[in-house]
Amino acid sequence: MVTRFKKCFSFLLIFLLIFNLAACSSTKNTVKEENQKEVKEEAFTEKTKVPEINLWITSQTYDPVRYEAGLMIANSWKKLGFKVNTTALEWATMSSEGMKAHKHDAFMIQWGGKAERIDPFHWLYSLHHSSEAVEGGYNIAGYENPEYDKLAEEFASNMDWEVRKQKAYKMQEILAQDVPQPPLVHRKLTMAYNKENFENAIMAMGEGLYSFWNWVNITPKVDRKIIRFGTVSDLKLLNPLTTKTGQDIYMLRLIYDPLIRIDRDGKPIPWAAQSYRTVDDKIIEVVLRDGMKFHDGKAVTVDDVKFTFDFAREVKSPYYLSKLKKLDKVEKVDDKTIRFVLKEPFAPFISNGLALVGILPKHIWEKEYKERGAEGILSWENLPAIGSGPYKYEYWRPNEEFKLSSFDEHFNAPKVKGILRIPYAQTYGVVQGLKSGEIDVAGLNLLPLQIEELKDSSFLAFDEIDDQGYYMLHYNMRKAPFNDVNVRRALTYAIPKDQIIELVFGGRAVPAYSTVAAVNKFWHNENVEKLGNDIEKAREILKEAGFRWDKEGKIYFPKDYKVKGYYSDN
Amino acid sequence: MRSMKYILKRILQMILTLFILVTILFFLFRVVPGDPVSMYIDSGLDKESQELLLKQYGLDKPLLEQYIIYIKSMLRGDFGNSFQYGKPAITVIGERFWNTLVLMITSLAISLCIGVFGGALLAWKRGTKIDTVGTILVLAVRCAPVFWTGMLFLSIFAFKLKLLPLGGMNTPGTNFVSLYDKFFSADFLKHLILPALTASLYSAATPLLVMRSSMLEVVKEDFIELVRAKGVKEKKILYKHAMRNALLPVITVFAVQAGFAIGGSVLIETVFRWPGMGREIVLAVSARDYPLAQTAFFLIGTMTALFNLIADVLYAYLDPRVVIN
Amino acid sequence: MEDAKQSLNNLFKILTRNKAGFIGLIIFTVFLIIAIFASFIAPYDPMAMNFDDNGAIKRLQPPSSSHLLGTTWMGRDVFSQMIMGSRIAMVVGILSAICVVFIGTNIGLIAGYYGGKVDNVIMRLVDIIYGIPFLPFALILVAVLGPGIKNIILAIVLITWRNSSRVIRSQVLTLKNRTFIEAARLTGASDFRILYKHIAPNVLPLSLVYVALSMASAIMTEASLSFLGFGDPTLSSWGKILYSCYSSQAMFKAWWWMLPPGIAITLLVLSGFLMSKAFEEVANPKLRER
Amino acid sequence: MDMYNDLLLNIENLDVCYKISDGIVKAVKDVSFYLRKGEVLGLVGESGCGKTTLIKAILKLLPSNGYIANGEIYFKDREITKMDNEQLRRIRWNEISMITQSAMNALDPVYKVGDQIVEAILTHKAVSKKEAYSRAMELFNLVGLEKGRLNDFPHQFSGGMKQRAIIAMALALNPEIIIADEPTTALDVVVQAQILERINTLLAGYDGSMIMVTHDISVIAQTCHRIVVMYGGRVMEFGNAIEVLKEPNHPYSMGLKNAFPSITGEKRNLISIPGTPPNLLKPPKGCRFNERCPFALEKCFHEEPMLQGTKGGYVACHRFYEAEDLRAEAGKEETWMKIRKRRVMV
Repeated sequence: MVTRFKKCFSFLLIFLLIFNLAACSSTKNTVKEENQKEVKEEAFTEKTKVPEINLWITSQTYDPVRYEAGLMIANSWKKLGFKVNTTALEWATMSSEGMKAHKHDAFMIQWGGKAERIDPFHWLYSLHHSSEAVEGGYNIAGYENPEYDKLAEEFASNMDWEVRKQKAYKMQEILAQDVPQPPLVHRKLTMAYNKENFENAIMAMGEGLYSFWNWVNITPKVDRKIIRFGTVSDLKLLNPLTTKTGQDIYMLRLIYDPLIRIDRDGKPIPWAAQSYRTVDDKIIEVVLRDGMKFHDGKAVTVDDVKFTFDFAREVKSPYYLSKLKKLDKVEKVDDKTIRFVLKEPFAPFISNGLALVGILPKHIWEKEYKERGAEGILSWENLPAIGSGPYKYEYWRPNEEFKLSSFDEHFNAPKVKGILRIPYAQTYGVVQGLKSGEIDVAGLNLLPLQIEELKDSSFLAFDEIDDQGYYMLHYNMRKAPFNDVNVRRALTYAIPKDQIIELVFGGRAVPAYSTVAAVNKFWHNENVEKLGNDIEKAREILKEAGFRWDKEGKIYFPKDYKVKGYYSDN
Repeated sequence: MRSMKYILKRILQMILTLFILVTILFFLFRVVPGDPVSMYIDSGLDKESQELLLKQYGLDKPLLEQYIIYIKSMLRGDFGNSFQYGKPAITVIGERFWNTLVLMITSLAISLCIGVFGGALLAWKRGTKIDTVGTILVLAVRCAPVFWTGMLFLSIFAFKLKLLPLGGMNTPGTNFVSLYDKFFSADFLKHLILPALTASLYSAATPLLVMRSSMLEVVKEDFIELVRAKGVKEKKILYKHAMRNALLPVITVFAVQAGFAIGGSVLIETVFRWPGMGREIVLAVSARDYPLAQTAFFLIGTMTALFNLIADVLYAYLDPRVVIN
Repeated sequence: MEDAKQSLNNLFKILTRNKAGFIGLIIFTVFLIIAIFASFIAPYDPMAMNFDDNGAIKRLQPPSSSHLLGTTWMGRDVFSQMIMGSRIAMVVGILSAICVVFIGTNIGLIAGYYGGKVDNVIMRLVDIIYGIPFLPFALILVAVLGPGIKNIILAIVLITWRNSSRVIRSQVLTLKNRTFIEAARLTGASDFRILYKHIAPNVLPLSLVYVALSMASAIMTEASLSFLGFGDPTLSSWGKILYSCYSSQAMFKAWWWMLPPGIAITLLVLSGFLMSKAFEEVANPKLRER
Repeated sequence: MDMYNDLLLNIENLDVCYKISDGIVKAVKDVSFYLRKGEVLGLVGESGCGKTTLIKAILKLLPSNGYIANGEIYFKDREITKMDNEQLRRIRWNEISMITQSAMNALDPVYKVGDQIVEAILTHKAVSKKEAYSRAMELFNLVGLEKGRLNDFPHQFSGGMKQRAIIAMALALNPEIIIADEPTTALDVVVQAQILERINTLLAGYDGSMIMVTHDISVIAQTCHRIVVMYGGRVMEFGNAIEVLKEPNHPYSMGLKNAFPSITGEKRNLISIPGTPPNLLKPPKGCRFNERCPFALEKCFHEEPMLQGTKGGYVACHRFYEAEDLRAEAGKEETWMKIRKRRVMV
């Protein structure tokens, strides 16, 4: 009895191990290789075989959306005869190997739709200009189209918005045809707040309730005038020179005033500036607003402004520097007026430079700089953070609370008395907090399941706005087959955008076709070619370009194959 | 005097272990794919700023030089600045450290109590239903993944019954004057119950089983019979003699368990959103925040080593037969 | 070969005679059979999304006749995921247990047998590895090596061999001065022969204790790593099912999604535990009465 | 039994059993004897004959699988087997104390020896700790140990010292009965002698009774008034010590006597009894000694011998009436060799 059992057992054990090892490792199937030998005569050679595509997806843990969407895309591509390998990578690995080193075949990331990107410089220039196609640059796909480069340069340097808009339209058209890295979908941002306690909440483009305009407009309806704001993670650091994450920046820009702010439609408007004007292509003159004060009572002067720009560049603040690349020098004209001289004409300097650099109080930073030196000042905690913004820093207990109170002497003082920012560390905590009334506003894009959870809470208002950021699939044009425009177009056509939206987003997203979001009305070009959801069209494109399939449906390059890099080559 | 020498020797050994640990970690982290900078490309770090940041982090220097700098500054008590938080890693971890410690100590204390008294009870009731059911129950808890037990508790006590909070360390918006205030407020204790219970149930099982078998061994000893012959009350025999003697092997096991529990706090802290060191390690590793992860790791390693040391000393104290040398 | 057969035979005697061991063996065998025939048992592709007749995705459906354990948020069949997950658990458990004990036993044998400097160096190494917090370190190793089932096994093996090696070593120390070893030495047997022919069979029961224990701990570790998001993203292991449930905010709503993986892990780990208890009684006969 | 006012302990028809996985072991069967005030009773027999079980039964210290199946134990007029735990507890040590078999492990290793003596005193007497401690010092003095060693832990004591400490402990409450369970077996010969001497001197100043359990018949000769000879869980012979030793009525007693140097000093060869004690799980039919008895008759293998009165007690032997002849036979080595042969043949 025992022996028989033993025999069965050992058999099972060995069987299992072999079976599972085979199942777990993706070993090549020998049978298929033999088949390929047979069809060799028909010139389906190894050489003409389309190389396998390595699609990097994130782990489900990091982002279920990218994970699921990635699997669906891979499935769809497989139907076209491509061999697709999905590899899940940690975000840190993917960002350094893909975003930075550009060693990928294809991977997906989600580009944030921050207010500063409403001017589509980021989308149209940074992501696609050939100068950015180097390691660490934004042009991840390696898109190097001279025709496009020319348009992009004009777009960047021309100060006339109408001209820029025309260029932008043309660029969007080209990109939609060339598809170096197709945008996939925009999320529908859904955020909730307590409408019984607060009103006038503003969901702004790209940022939802995180928007600066929300915090200066939201108005209390009850006696408790401090708004409690629940988020998923705590702030990291409050030193504006070294900050990297969006969450920090959202809070910092309430404390520090820039000269210009970007309004809800993406237009730069004077803020700490009384007015500004472009003297010529390279000079911008700003007049400082009267009567502004820092939170410690000292007046904001032109010297502070000049100091900020000079100092940030002197200590090499990574965050500020990236905004001020084109700045040559800052000149004080008089007590109210200051001039920014650029190295070359650069239109987005106002919206992406002046609008993002908060004015630092010279008297504080100069003193600290002396004590700490260039390196020390970058690792300074900067507590309490003193700026001139509509909110002033009250206290910060890491992982517990962060409190801002309104700065009543500000020219655009907020309606609430303060903001209590509460980090919950996990989304269900925020959702439960919202439900129980523990918080008034959730800094969270609600997922369908969460919306369902909250729908019975009648005191909540749900606001919705399409995200101007999007999920983007980055091909690598440095590698075959992505160097071929027809392959890229076919692959893009094969992406089941609508299905992804339905299944992965539960319907709470819209397809993206143009590089500039539809919600960004001023810049968005409606009339671009809309690639996606059409696997038949994809097959057609490949067929027309001469691609061939063997008996098993595997795809091969055309006979006498010549790479066509751009749509204009066709 | 001899015992002092022993402890000193143990501490030296501990330092050596930690040093090697730190070295391994240093190089491990540097061969991890990914760097702490490229993750912020999306949020607006262009290529010049990336290089600048790498330089500021000291990551542009050769590996060996980085290592020497790291060890040198560590000897000065400087663990470097956290990449994410911009401030000294030890400050960042310090805040989390106490949270972890409070949770750990509480749950370890509870688990020791459960282990010792539960084990004694099961041994005392050997062969009865209590023993059988108890042993099975304990084994089941020991074998269940601790994060799953935590999820179960959360769904039952927090979500369904709404008795306890859903996680975190205190109700958002509460103000505490001092650390003492924070750790002894009713609100904190309410938040502590579930994570501490989950952790302690899990780490109680091994000491409990050891205690049980150790007790079974001890009650067969001659001296127990003599004590009984002396007419000492049964309860007193149990507590004063049987348990006291059976405790000795439990101490050793418990130290190992404690080390394990500190490592396992990663799971508990993740499930219960406890702002502790374990969770910070996971986040730091994901964000490639080397200084922070290394510091947290160093602290956890130190705690593990300390627990072992304490256990050894405690053992020597509890068992007069052990002559330290 | 005869020896191996004999010892395998003994192994079964041990397990079938001891009540706890027998229960453990049964649980293990059941899971093993499920794992082997997983692809036949699982009614759906575990990663496939399921749609109803109207083409709508079946989200979070409670158990029914078509989905025995209901569906996940993405409309995947929990039952199929569970079945396929058993395969991963088995591979992780068995492979890492064998590796761990193979390494641990050999190192223990060598350290104990040769003694002196070799022993000293090895035992210091073991001390150091004992000082390493297990889970966080495994986590970093997986981050270094990249997520994937092989790397998880490797990480487990790299750390847990310490446990068995230390115990095996002390067993060898007591064995090597026994008369039968002395006798073997006098007949001029080589070290290798003495180690593997004479000493090794005597530490085998102890090694088996660690095979069973390592299996349990490996399964637990894999689940934990998966739960922390460092698991193999392409496989639906039990730990990952739990993570998906946890992270999709459905843990309070979909008990059918949360309970089965936890129960399965518990049972399989328990089986390892029970089997180890049975082996322990052989390795240490003093325990038998308890 | 009421007629003996000085009767301290009276055991009647006691059966003690152990439940083990293979069945029930009747470790003590139908044992009766008594102990008078001031008397020293010797309990002899080979190892495994039930001596230890018997005395454990007296204080109901049997392990959890052991139980008293039948019979009564009277301590003075009280029935011990019917007592509840609390009543028993009060009797233990206070009235019946014990010197255990292996002093090596009889002291709790984690407490100081002095504290363990104090514990015994405090358990039964409402005195202060200090008083108890001074009593302990007194006792240490009595057994010849330095009082400073009260503060030592058991592992710091030698075997002999531990035994003395236990003797001191046994005397602590002046109990009416001290049961000494082979107090010297675990010790080396020199120390054995010292301990025995110590016990003897102590007994001189002690007015209580004592049960001395031993397999060493010479010890009995030195100290005991009465003797109980046990074999295979049963009493073979009970009587006045001197008389039993001089003129044993049971072949087993005769054999035991042969196995030890003569108490009277005459020179003769030591003869041991061949064979081993019976398996108590399946005790032999008839007389339990039958297999090893050189004088066994057919009857001895079928019929259990009745207790028959002797001068000072009783004996359980079918051939009791021939005792005198058997004694002469038993003195010869060949007699015992016979059974060895017989056993081989069987």
